[in-house]
Amino acid sequence: MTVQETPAHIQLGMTDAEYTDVTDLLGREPRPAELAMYSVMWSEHCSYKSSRIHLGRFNSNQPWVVVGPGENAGVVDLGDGWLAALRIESHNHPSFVEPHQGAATGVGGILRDIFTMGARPIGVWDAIRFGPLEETRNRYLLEGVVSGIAGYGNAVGVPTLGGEVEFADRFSKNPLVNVMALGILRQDQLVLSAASGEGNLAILLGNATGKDGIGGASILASASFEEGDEEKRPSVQVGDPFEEKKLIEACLELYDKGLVVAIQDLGAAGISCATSETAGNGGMGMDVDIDAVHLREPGMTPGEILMSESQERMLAIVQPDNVDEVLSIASRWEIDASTIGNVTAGPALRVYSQGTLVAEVPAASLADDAPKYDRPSLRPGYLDEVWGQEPQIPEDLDAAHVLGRLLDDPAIGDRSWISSQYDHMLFLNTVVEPGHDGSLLRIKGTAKGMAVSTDGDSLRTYLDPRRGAARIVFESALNVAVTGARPYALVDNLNFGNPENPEVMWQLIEAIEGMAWACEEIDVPVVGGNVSLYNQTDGTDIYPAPVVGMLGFCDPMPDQPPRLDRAEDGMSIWVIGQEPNGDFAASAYDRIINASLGGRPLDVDGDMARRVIAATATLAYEMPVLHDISSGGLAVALAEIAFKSGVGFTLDELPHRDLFDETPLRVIAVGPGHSLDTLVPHRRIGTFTGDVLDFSTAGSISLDDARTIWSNALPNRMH
Amino acid sequence: MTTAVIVFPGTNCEQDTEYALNMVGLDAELVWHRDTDLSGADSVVLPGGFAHGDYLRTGAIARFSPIMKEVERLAATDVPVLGICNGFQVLCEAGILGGALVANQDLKFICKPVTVRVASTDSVLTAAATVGQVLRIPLNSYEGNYITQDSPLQNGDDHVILRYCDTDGSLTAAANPNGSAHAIAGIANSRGNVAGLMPHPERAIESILGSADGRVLFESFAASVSAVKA
Amino acid sequence: MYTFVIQVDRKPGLSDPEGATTARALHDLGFTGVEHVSFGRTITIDIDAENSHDALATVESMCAKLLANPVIEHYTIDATS
Amino acid sequence: MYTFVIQVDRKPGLSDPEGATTARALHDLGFTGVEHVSFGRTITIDIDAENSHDALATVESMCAKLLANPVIEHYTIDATS
Ligand SMILES: Nc1ncnc2c1ncn2[C@@H]1O[C@H](COP(=O)(O)OP(=O)(O)O)[C@@H](O)[C@H]1O
Ligand SMILES: [Mg+2]
Repeated sequence: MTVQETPAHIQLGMTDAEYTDVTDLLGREPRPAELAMYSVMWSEHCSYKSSRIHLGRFNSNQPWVVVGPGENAGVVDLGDGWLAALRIESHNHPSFVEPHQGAATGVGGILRDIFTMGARPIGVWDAIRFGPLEETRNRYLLEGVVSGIAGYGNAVGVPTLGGEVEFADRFSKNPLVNVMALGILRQDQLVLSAASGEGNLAILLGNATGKDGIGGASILASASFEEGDEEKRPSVQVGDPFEEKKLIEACLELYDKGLVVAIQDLGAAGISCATSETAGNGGMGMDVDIDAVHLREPGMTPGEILMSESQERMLAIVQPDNVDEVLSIASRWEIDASTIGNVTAGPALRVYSQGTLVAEVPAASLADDAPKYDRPSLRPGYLDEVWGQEPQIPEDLDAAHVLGRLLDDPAIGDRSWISSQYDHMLFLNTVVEPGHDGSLLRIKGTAKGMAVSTDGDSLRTYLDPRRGAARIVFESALNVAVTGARPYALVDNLNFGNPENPEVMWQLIEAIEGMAWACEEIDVPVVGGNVSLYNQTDGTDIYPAPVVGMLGFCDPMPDQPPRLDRAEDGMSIWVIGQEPNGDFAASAYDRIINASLGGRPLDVDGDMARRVIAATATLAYEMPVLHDISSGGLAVALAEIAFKSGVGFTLDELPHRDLFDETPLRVIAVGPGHSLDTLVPHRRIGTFTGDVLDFSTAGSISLDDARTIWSNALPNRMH
Repeated sequence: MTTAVIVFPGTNCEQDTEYALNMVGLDAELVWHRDTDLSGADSVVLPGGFAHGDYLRTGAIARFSPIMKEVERLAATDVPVLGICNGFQVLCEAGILGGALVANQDLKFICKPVTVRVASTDSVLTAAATVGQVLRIPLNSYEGNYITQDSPLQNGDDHVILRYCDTDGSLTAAANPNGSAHAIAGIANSRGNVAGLMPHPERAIESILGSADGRVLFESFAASVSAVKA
Repeated sequence: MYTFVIQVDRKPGLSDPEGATTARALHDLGFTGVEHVSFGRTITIDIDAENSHDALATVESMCAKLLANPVIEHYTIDATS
Repeated sequence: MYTFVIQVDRKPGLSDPEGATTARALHDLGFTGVEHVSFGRTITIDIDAENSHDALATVESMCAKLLANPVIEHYTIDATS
């Protein structure tokens, strides 16, 4: 078929059935601009049509939740009038097409979600996944993504405070770039996106509109991306952190002065999305004059202007009396503004160009009437096969050798090659910086602290989506608990393959179940999330990669929060929580030493999880060092403490396999004295001392040698 | 009288700088770059950030902001003037300090604590420190690589006040994070009233943030302000 | 030895924040009449090779591999005497 | 309307981290024979003026004032048709 013969809706990525829905809804054939609007708003990326019916499984009911899923960001109450806003987003496909700009605009987008709520963004976290670094293209992607996050985040003036990184073959042609952002605000600054008040005006603030990423959301993020598929490549969006910085300051001033009724950022589907959502959410309509939009390039069609995904733009709903003041604040911050519409009684969103009507649709229909699919799901055939391949772990191990190999892994070795490219200190809040477990931030002027950890584990989730996803939640909970924070709210990013593959749907549904269950076990509300599907290239789906961003909260914050660099000569080492139980499925040992992936991850006891997490957060007020045991097991976790503290250790004799076992819900505690006061099971296993990592009968390695391997793992590969 | 903290569009360390100035007893006031009057200021700080997005050249556009006429006027008197990171870059572009700052040698942004050695106490920034003192202060820049045409400094009358060093104070190539000529981390003009440095002393103002070594620099600045007033 | 100058420019239609900001700065400085400002870079390479043909082929491959980003930039190669 | 291309280069003798790093990267990628790499930038300006003489004078003044840093850079201006 030639392009001319392909119906417009198919070219825009819409099915025939969806097209029929549009004609039924309008009672007529859609105009071109209308079709463009529905095609993008009803795309997977904007409408969550394949996942929406399953997302209801997440529970967001806790008394401290102020805004749950549905708005631009979730908001929780921190007491004394303080609120925190958090959100996570993916920019996977754009980052494959152009890693630097793709990642940069991902940061820009997530920040807008935060300051749209009235909050000042104070932190970004990046959760990123690539193919093996042995391939040039993957190094290029990592380099570009990190420089993009750094280039945008640093310049916009929001610190990037941590993240995580994973490498696996199935991400080679489909890297994952998820970014989470956190903001804080005072209660009275909260702004929502529902436009109200007939006659109020819609003011477009920020960048001029150009032909950026037209159809990007629907086409890039909602269909499989074949390499070399030039047709689907939208023009790349270029981020402008300087414009965004001015926009943040201008918007915060507008909120401060109470000048906006509602506000919405422009993301996917640009003006059509922002106008229809503000109007639809408020039960209103809107008349939009497309000619009033300030443009970057001449000759754009109304459809292009409506769909453009130009970055760094916001739509504010303002009372007529306040328009002059809004425009003067915009001009003081040196950003452009134009009045492009007015709120009507509704329900229609009407768009005019040169005096003619180019679109008239029920405003709410773009969001509310989007299709919802209950796609078929099927338990994947690979499961029985991989469960049968139990990891082979010898009884006797040369710990020095094994540890050396693990420390040389780029996902286990020192990741400061990444985090030192990010400003992680701005605002003087960073009490525990990247390089520990969760990062800990103080809230100046209060005794409160917030901790954040992002976590994912695609291999374990592949082996058992439900258990793998649940364990991610518990791990991130422990990562914040070691700072003294109690797990308080979670955002999730569900990165999966093609939902039209029933096995992928099964992975998705199981993962949601595992995460939702784990969150309930530890009373953590899910306040927001993002779904990224169609992550596959050339027909292979990625490993299922749900990612969580956990916010922890403490009040008061410990005076001296645990840090990995606070171990001292003579301090005792305890392990608290579960006993090691032979959990090697998707372990670093199996992946690196055996070069295999098999077995079934252990299930987690919810009651034990609750107890260990609570005990850990309590111990954080007295112990100098707390570190959860995760990838690489006890040996890697102890080595990390040794490297940061500059002191070696001597362990009692332990079964060698226990050194690399990845049984969850275990935490290392280090401190003076010989007894530990805690209600959960614990065991003293050794002492920090000397300059050797001494594993008793399993062997030893000098601190310096081990640290050299660990420090060079990533830089050597990136050179 | 207050310390004027100049805010350009894209500046982002103004609040952190204000916080540090307050900690040493100075009364900071944020001044927008389009203002034209610094008559109420007894000292001036140009904080870090990305003025005008660092587009064109870092500091290039900011130096023409209306407020810079006032900064130049005060710099020519005894008034203490300090540029931190981007502020240092602006002072160099404006020709108030010599040399220029270009991309780090490995073309990567660097955010990490570094150690610097006090080379001279002859400046508003180092007066209360001692020569040879080693301070642990975070660096946070992409264009922190100091270059000058002549050795050791472009303006014969500027002098080095801080150099990158290792933890025991030795100047080694490995301890020079960005490739700066002569390991220069900070300089001052001949009279010492204008100083600029790439590291961020305001980020090393409290031990809970990892280091309080930046405090002696702010204390120097505060003492210099009082000395001029007296 | 052969010398090549590679001119790398951003593809038209992409936004160019640096150009736009510089245009604004020129305007603020009182320069009138500025319609458009855009940025590009030049990379000058001195290279040893058997002959000019080989040298050019190498530089072409450098551009494709490293020196330009084909997704957002295009480039031209000039041989200088 | 007149168009000018301004070529801005680092003064010789001053360090050029972009050039040095690129030379290293080319070498790492297996390109041999690279003797020297240097970076410059071009600024293309479209400007309205009474005549080409005025336009050039304006662009010269832009360069002297803003577009190049005389401490470390020199520039040349080319008028294009
Ligand atoms: N992509 C990244 N960006 C920034 N920091 C990172 C990144 N990857 C890892 N880190 C930092 O390295 C530290 C260790 O990460 P990780 O091993 O994932 O922690 P954990 O096992 O406790 O979840 C964390 O502090 C994390 O923030
Ligand atoms: Mg951890």
